[in-house]
Amino acid sequence: MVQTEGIRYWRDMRARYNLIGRRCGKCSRVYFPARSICLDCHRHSIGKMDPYKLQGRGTVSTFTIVHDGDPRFGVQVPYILALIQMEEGPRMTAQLVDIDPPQVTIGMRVHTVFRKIGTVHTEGVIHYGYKFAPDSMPHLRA
Amino acid sequence: MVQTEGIRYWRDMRARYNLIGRRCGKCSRVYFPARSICLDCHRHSIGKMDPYKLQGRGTVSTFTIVHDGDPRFGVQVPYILALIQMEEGPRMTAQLVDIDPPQVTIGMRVHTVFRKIGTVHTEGVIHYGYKFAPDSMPHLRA
Amino acid sequence: MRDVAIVGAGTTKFGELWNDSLRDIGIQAGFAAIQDAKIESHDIDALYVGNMAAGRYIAQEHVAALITDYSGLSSRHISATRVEAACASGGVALHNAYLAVASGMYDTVVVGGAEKMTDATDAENTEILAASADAQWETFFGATFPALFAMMARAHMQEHGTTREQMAQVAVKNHAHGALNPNAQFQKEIDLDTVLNAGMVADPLGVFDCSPISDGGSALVLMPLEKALSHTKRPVIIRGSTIATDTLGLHARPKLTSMAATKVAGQRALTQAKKTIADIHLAELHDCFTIAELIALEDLGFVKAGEAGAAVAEGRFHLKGGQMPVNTSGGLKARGHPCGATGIAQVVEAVFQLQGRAGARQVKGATTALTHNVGGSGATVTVHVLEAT
Amino acid sequence: MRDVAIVGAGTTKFGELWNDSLRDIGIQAGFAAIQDAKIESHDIDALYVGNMAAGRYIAQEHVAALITDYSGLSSRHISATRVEAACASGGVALHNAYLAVASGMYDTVVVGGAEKMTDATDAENTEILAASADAQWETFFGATFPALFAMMARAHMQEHGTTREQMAQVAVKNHAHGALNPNAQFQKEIDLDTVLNAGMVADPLGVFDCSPISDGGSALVLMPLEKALSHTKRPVIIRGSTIATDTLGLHARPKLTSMAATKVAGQRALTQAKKTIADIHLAELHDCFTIAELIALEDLGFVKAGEAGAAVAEGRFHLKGGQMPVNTSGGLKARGHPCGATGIAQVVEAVFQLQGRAGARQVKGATTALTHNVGGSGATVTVHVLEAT
Ligand SMILES: [Zn+2]
Ligand SMILES: [Zn+2]
Repeated sequence: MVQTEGIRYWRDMRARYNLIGRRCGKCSRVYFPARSICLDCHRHSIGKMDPYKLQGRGTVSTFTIVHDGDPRFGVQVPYILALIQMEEGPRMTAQLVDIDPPQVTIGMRVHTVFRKIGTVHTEGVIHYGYKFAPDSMPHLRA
Repeated sequence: MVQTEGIRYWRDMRARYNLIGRRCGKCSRVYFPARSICLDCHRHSIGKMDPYKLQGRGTVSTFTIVHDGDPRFGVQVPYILALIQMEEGPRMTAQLVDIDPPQVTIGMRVHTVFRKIGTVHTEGVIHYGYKFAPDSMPHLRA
Repeated sequence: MRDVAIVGAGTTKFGELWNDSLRDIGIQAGFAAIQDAKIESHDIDALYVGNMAAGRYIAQEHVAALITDYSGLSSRHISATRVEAACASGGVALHNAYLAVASGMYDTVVVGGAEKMTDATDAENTEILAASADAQWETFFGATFPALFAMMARAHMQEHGTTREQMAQVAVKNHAHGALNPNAQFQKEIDLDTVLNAGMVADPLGVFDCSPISDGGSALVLMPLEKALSHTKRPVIIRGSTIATDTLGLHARPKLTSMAATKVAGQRALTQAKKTIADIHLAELHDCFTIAELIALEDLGFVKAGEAGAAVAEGRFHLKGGQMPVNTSGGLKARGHPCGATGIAQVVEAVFQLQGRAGARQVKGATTALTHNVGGSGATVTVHVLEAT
Repeated sequence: MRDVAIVGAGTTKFGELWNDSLRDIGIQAGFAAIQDAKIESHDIDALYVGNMAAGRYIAQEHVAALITDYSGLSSRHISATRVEAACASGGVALHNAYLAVASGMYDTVVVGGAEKMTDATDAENTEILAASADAQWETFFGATFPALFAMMARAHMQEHGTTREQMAQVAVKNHAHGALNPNAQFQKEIDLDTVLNAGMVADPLGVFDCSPISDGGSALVLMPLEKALSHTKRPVIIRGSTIATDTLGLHARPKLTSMAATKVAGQRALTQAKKTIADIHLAELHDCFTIAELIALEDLGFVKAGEAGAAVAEGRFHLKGGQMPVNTSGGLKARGHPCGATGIAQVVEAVFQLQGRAGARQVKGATTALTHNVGGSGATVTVHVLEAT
């Protein structure tokens, strides 16, 4: 039984822990996750895609409440998944926490929090990374 | 983690347990595993590929001693894998048992024995099927 | 480029095909198309197979060789290619089979799609389907396939005022069509309340907004048009065949309420076919989720952006009384969605319609059809424009 | 059909690329070829990707869209196709890219192959590679990939008197060549005893009879010949491009000491190229195991059946002093064998040779080359015949 799911994620660990994307040195467009080639500048951007740390602030572009989850990560359903429009430009896929589903609205301001993402159940590896919490709400959970 | 390895094999269980292949009603060529279309008669064979039970006797066409096994089935290495030329015409891939590797020769006569094939370790399902033992040797193991 | 035509089409029933393995399904589909085309094995030069994930479903890669072998074609050592593009595997296989004939290298090409999904559990299917999205930056963070389309749905509701009821009408329509299709997985009409009251999968998409897990296979036989005309009474001409791509991750696209790849693939296919959208008499669109059909209707230009929900609710795309029937086969929703087969099954339906043999589903006088097949959340889209002779 | 030429070729280093993911490898290979071709992103019409098993290695399907996206080509919505044919995925991708250009539909096509294998354990690799054989009737009964070739080797020894030493000479030769290739996984010569004394994997094949587990990617840029001639000084023409299939299971083939698919693909490619085997100046053959190179030499007609072992031992296929060098790159054995990349990497080597830029490995005056890529135990074989301009 192939159990490689846990293996490859370490390559992105630093980017995931510290929100490190890239900025195109030619047009200044910011990417997260990192890209080595700018979608606008193509070959002219190669070698100029510098690491760029996002501040972790943005707004909800859209969201869903997931009732049937991916079994790999042992996440409790239902959970809120959203696309977050970051202030620096890119959009990110992440879970929303510290808020109840009925309170979520498109456009609401959110910021990153560092949390457990899930466990690869065949290996017991625990993965960490960013989720987002609402700016206006008190942090209900640690 | 996808664990489907155990699921599909039941479809072939009867064929595997009872050596049921097919015989082309047009040219009499025998196939194992079963085919619904004869490689020689093509569309003229469709609907005429009747079930056909092999007697389980044949000779070793070639063989190998496997030292690095497929991890799924929990087979103890080394084991002997062979292609067996059956009396009825088809050739089969199977393990040789009740014989030590140095005693195996191409051309030796063998017959089927019903054995455990392996265990799908994520599910604990035990699969059974045919292996081959030499005609001339006493059955050393049950 | 040589003009290319379809001279045979066939399909298995879709649904839970309990007794059949992937190889059984692939052979049955291919044989149905070959019989329909009235050709012999020795006429076949090449085989194309669309399949999404046999490696994960049944630990079997090398699927084109497998189907070739069990179809009895290995003794002729024909060329065989397996293509994978998530749920667009079938459409991408057809595009490449089309190029293979158009190039002049091969004269008779069989192209099929097949998937065997019901051996896996629901949870395993969720995981396998998620592999069509970005495993590292979407799936890892909890994105499932329904979740991605649910986020598009909510954005569409926000931007255009699309309602849950309007989305649900897509399901009602396609089940009504599926009830007329003897090969459909679901052959029963459903009402609006059934869709609205079903359990949620990814809010706002409920169980009846989602296409099912299915087994099935479909196949076509292609020839150069000139040869097809002397071989068959009513070949169907492939006037346009295109693939367009977009970012793998939904988050990386400027717009969430539209698929750029659908727009581009559609425009390119119409241009190639020298047609406009007004020339299309019927369409098979990729309704993996109800919202997907609405977005496709808008992106292809059948309606303006934001108007698909109301148009479907008005009945414009119904077989009965509609102006331009969509998914007469039942669509992915009711016909079923064995991923690798879907792009081919859509064309099989179009061929039956354009040849006037769609039975109770027949669209009278249809001569031009469009098919639209999506991989992932829109990273691969194929469009085919088909015309009767 | 339009004549098709190669105007750019590039590759990553092969081996354990610890820091690089599949998407990194794919981009690097593609970019190397694009740079070599001196084209811009906006010139590219379509991308073909050969990949065997990303679905199982990294839970990621839809690989063509992934590579397109991260290469920055999604913003142009180009056509993209992933092809899978086990270890022949690269060769089959090239054949389809060739048809795409030959057809007249696309003018500039990038075709790459990539695989990321070293993230998986050896046992996982054994299992994933076994998915290229018949999962139900070979793998289930204990067949591994080395075991299938070991059984061919023993049959060859029995029928032709081929010896373990002769097989081992293939490894010695290819490591000697690999030592001259800065992109090879192994760049060190080995001696005969090293091969003979290595641990057994599947008797009579030892560790040094087997190609390694590798990461790597390779890519080519194709254009119609006419355009290529005005774009590039020395394009390499694809004179022959073929795929042939055989039964998926080794047990179902009449002969165990020969691959019918190699014979057929080779003959068809030479016929298409209007060449004979005597016209070939160098070849890259699929030496996934040492016995495979011997069988390929015989099936392609470089030597008569049963004579390859002695011919290799005599040095006929060595770069230094041989008449017709085989696997100057080091072959799968020493260059490495990232499955999806191999069929493309072979052609990259041929292009470098035919353009006179193979450095220390240069075969002087070579104008015609042949490449041979095998999927599974011989169920898919592709052959390409290439000619310098
Ligand atoms: Zn830029
Ligand atoms: Zn027969």
